[in-house]
Amino acid sequence: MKSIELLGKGEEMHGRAYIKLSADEIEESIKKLKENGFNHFVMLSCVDWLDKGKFELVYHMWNYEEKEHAMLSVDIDRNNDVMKSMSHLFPQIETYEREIHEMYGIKFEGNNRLTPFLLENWPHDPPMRKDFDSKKFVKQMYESIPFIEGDENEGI
Amino acid sequence: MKEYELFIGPQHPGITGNMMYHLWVDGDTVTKAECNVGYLHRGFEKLMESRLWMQNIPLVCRICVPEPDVNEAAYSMAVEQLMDWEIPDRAKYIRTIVLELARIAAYLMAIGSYAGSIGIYTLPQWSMGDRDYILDIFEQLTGARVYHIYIWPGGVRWDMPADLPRLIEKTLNYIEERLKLYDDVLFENRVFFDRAIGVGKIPCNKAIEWGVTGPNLRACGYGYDVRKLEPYAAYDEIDFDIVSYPDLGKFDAHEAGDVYTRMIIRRLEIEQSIAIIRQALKKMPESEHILKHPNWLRWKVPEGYAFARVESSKGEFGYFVVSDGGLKPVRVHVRGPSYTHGINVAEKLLQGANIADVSQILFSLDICPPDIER
Amino acid sequence: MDMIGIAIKITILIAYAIIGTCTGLLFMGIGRKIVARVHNRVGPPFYQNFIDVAKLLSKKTNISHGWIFDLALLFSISGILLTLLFLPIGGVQLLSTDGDAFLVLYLLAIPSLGFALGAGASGNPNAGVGVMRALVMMLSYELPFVITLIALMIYYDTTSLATIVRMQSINGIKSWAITMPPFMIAAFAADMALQGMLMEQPFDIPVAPHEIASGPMVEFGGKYLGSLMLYKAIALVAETTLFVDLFLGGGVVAHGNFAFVINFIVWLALIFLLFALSILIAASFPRFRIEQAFGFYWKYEAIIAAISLIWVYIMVIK
Amino acid sequence: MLDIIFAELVVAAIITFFVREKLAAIIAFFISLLPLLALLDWASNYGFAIINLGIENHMKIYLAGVTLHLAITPLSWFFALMILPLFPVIMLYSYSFFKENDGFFALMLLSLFATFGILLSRDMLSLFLFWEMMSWSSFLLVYRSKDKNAIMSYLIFSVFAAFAILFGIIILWHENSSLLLSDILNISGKLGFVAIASIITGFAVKAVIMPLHAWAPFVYSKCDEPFVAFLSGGLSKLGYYGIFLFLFSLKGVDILQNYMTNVSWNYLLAVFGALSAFFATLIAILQDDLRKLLAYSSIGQLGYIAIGFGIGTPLAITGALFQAFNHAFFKAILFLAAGIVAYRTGKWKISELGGLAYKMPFTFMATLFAIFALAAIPITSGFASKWLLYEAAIQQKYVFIAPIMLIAGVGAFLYSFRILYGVFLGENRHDSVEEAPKSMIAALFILVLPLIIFVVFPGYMLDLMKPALQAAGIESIAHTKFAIETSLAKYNSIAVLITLMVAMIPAFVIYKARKHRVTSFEDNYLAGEPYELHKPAMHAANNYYKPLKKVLLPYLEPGATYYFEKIYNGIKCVSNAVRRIYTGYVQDYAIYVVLFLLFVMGWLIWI
Amino acid sequence: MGLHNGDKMMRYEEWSKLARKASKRSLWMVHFCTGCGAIEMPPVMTSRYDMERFGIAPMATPRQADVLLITGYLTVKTLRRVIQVYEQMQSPKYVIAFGSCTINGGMYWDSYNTIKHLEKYIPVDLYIAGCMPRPEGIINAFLELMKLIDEGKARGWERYQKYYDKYKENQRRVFNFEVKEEEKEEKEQKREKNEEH
Repeated sequence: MKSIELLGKGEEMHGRAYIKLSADEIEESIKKLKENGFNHFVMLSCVDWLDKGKFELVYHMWNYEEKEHAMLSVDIDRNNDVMKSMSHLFPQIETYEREIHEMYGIKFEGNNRLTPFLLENWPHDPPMRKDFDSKKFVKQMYESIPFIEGDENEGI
Repeated sequence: MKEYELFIGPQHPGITGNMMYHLWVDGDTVTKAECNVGYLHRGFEKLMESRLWMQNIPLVCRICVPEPDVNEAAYSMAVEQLMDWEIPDRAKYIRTIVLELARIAAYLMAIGSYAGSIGIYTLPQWSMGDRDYILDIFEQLTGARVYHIYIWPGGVRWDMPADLPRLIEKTLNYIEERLKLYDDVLFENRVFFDRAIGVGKIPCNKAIEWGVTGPNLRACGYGYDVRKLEPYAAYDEIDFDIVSYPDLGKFDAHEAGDVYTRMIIRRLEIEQSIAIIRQALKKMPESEHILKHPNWLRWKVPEGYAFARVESSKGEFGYFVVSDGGLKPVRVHVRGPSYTHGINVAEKLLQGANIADVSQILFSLDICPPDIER
Repeated sequence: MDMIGIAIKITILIAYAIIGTCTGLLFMGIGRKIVARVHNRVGPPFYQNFIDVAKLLSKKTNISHGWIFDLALLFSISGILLTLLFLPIGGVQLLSTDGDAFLVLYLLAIPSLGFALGAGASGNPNAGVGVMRALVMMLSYELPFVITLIALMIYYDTTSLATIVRMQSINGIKSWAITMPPFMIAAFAADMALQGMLMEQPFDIPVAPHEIASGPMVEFGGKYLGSLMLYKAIALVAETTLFVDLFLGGGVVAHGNFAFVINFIVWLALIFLLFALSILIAASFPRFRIEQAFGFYWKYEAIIAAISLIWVYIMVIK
Repeated sequence: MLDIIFAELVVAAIITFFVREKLAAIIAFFISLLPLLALLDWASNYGFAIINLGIENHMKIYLAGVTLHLAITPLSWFFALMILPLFPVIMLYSYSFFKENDGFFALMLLSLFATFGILLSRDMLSLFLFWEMMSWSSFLLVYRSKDKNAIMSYLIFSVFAAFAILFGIIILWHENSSLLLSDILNISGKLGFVAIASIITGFAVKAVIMPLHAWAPFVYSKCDEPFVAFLSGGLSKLGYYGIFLFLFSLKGVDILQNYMTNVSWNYLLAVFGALSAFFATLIAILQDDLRKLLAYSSIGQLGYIAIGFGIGTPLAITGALFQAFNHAFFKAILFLAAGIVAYRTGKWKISELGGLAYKMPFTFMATLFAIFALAAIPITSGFASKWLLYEAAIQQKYVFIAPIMLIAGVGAFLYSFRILYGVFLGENRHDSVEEAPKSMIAALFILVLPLIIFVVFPGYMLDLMKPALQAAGIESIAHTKFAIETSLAKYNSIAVLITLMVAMIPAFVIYKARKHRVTSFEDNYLAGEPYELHKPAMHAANNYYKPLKKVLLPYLEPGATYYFEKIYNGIKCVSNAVRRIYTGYVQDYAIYVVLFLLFVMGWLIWI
Repeated sequence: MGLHNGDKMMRYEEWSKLARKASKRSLWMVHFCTGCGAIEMPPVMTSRYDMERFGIAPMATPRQADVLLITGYLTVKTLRRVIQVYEQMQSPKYVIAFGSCTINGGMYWDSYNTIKHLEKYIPVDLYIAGCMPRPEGIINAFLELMKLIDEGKARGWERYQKYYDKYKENQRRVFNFEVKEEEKEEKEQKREKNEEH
């Protein structure tokens, strides 16, 4: 596959190129792919591998001419969750980084729009982390609020 | 302070659902626009991580409300990739028909709400009513109007009833007739030309870099369509041409990437979808409709990364599914087309737009907030 | 005038005010029904607008933004009633002999100005923009309208609406202004202006819900919105009546003792036709942007009106 | 008696120069009441019906060998009634407006002196002398603004006007060898035409008719508001006084018409007036500076008077005089209210103001009323005057001017709402602002009175101007106390007002039937967003008429910029030259005037 | 009913029956798509089901409207806007809640961002069951609401006034911010003003 040839590593997975990169290589690689026809940035995903103690960032890129999909994967340490921002390469990366910052707490250096995105007034842990227990949170947060008990004749 | 601030949404007639654009306006020109989403954030991705592979099917369809079937299809395809399944031919054709019907329904809705945004309330009334006949088909096929939960990993939930093709044919003929009326009211209306031509132009050389997909990209002159690029379902066996900018059939081509072209592309793709459905009905083979499933409760999907994409009425819908070989997915990440259209593209298009055009630009981009925030 | 005469006159005035209001509300209801039929649906009952107004006026909470906001309510209803009473209705001269077309034009501005004040007092930017659009619309449609008005005035050599109606009713339908070629053109321009006055598509720009969330009425609710609906109902009657008075002889077809009954029915039919025409146009057009509407009126409509004016001028000079 | 008043005015002017500002204001206020008292005295002694004063009634002042003839005529009586009440009101207003006495009151009293003189003068020399005194005292008032453009443009246009008038006067004197106004009737032919045209042009500068308006936006927007109120309300009327005097009272229109029979000079004036009304209105709509907006609005409204004079029928002239009267009052209110706004907030830009109505309710009410008058809403006397003018245009079948007038009238709605919304309504941005001092409010409401009186009794206004019209041989139009009747239609003010009151009843019933709750500004529709989350700016006043601007500017701009560029360049060139010529020594000016006189004499002898 | 509730109830009884009849036949709803149930609103409003038959019409702003439709699950962020909209509406005002998510959270029972029981935060006059409710169900709900209004039973807005403190407290808890004492007092005063009218 072209992307594997270009970057010199990676494997094919279900018809798509899966390329494992280190954090320093990622900017150069995206630039290289972008110059070589991978001009559609599909999305930036984040996977939380709790047991391995790392976050995996997956940059999906698509080449319209070669009809090829490349997934560039980067591991970052779960305890030192800082990553360089790629938002200067594609404008929509900014939004993905905002979301990942909010949902996983990963800080992106160089992205200055890491404002609240989907959540408002969220003082708790980033919710998409595997160690955030949604069910427990629901119980604490929503189920503890009492019903309004009033005269049944009023309302309803 | 020169500018005043306007909020388009969440409670506003001119917004495409529950989201908000925060506009800074000088006189009647928007100088800065900021998209504010999250009003519909239900944490689907988190929910899916705590549900079984099969349990996620009812969840995913809630991600894009006007056209839920693409989610089911994309999720199923991603799971099928992981499982290395090849689905039966009949299921492929049924999926094609269902997806195209959903596309027509979504386009009718998009055209109707766009027409509402420029003030012609006759067309939404007609197109929403006509869309209901497609929902009737769905009701007969799947038992539900909106959330069908019909496309499953491995095929479709049950076979198409024998008399349904006749009903589909009848409905398609009806909609074809109605399209002529739509042309009279909107697409050949002089005031529509005045309003839409040259407004909200996506710069064509930037379109791909900005992540524009689907009809919006085709309006910029790039004939890219996932149905052709990565044919799924039965699209590789069906003969159809992609509608893209300069070649707009009976409509005049004006400027690439503006509101007018985007809406005309949508209008033409309804006809295209009708043709596809007719072909699919004709070619549909007889076979099983679904593969044999393992026990859902103990269904483990092999480890790996899979990405499936489908062409929805709004653009490219992608599902990134990661499995560690367990009962539940490790991660399901949804790439909604509105993610780029609604935030980066819309913010850039709205800058410098007239406040009278804000709503029509948003509706012509066909932004659907639930697939931004999930 | 003796006391009895005054009393009779006041009774008639009150009767006409009530008739005007009811006609307006009824027409709005029938209009909704007609539009619904265009939309392929049943539509609300024809008396729906009466219910709506009753509901709005009986709301328990009414939110105001201060005394300037209240001026909207006071000015709108009083101003539009005033305008209505200064128009010849079905050939009946109420107060129209005490004023003329210019007075009517300026009286029509009172309720608009009142609403503009109320909308501005709410401080909502949507309302501010809406009023701006309404005023620009006014500047736009008034140009063709005043040109046609002046054409009529110099042809009949009067500015009084009462006289214009009287002179058009001498020979019944044959002497209506619209039967003359220059005034056919003028009537077309004036009808387009009427479309703007009634704020129907393509000129419903000031209240565009998708753009500015219904513009000036953003903060109006309860009795304020109710008064706005009443205003709209009466304004509909007043504005179409103005057109009928100018071009269709005020609906006067008969003379004699009980002719006013026939005339009244003809007038009612004529204003209904005008209103129906306007809502049918509205149902089949999107709305313009404000600058496009301005261009439409000041370029095309004004030229059409000017042609009729020049034509009339040449006729009169000869 | 008149000489006593003159003397007192001068003395007071000198005194007020030296005392503290409050005292100066009080002195000025009482002194400025004197001319009004004199007028009342005159009215009670002689009545209004004096048609033409014989020379024996003149008060003669012998000054350095020439005789100045002064007398009150019906025309000057009417104009005095229009202009002189502004002075005490302005003094009252200025009582708290000025922080220190830097000569404003003295100069205003001098202006009053000159105004009184202009209105009274019955010969051309005194007219010119007082006119120049007016120009110079007002120039010194303009000079206080320290704005170079304003000063230079006012100076240049004033000097131009002065020379134009002087030129005409010299020709008349040369031909008639009499300076008495009543002798002008004897002149005819080419010289008469040149003289009258040149005098009219001179007055037209002060009357800000469109091509000669270029000074007004600068001056109106830079000077002290009380003075501008006089400038727009009073001084411009003096220009129209001059035009009326020479055109109608002295039958200048016949002189013009007899010389060139194929051109309708009337129509020309009306066209100029219509153009000022139309273009100034459109330009005013697009202004952001409150004072500039009012300046262009003044030009537009004054254009109506020119139209009236231009049409020249009794109906039109009545309308024009009525309009002049209304304009004096409502424009003074507007400028004074603008002054109050600036006095309290220190801001002139409409886009920076907002929401003052609840803070300054009385100022707002007065402004609202003035705006009703300006927009000719039929609950103020502003309507009657416009109505008369429209009637006159239709009566004469002026198919070009009538639509322009009407559409300019609609345009007035646009800019007046700009003032209302931008300054008084909308988001309040000035929490600490208080209502204006009482004296200022009082000044505003005094000016509102005539607007109310003459809407109820428009007939009284026609009665007031009747002697002036009769003196000019113009017949008065048919009217009663409440109603005015023309050949075309009838306007009955009392019918309108009573019906409005009756129609208010249902409105009031609806208003009172249900209680309402006044909510705060923060509780506003923001598409569902809570206010405290965003604290948005919500005042849409900047670039308010932007759509209109986009459409109109391509058409307005070339003409306007071309014209103004010429004017600017002209001002620059001339101001350099002027600085060399106007050295500041009185002797030099005397030499210039003598040189000019010699030049004109030479020219006259040569032809 | 409700004599012991004092003045307000009495006044409510005095309310003319005509006013109730009028307000039942002219229900104007706020144009607010809070959740996925909004997808069934266009069909209900348009030619197939034609809601306007019953005098129901969409309105642009809360000031003009009588009915607030909660079309499905509410996230905390939307709840805040819903409350803003609800408080801006003019009473009598009614709330119809769509779908199972408003009753008990529905399929989002374990989602960290959606509130589970709507009636803890604002009073609900009528629930429509289902995910999502069919157009017929929605129309039926409106007819039911009309019946309730006619019988004088749709009085959620009075409930909101009466238990304002409790509702506010619940809302505050879900919005995650502490209200300072002064602000509390301020709100108290505001509420009293609210009740005066």
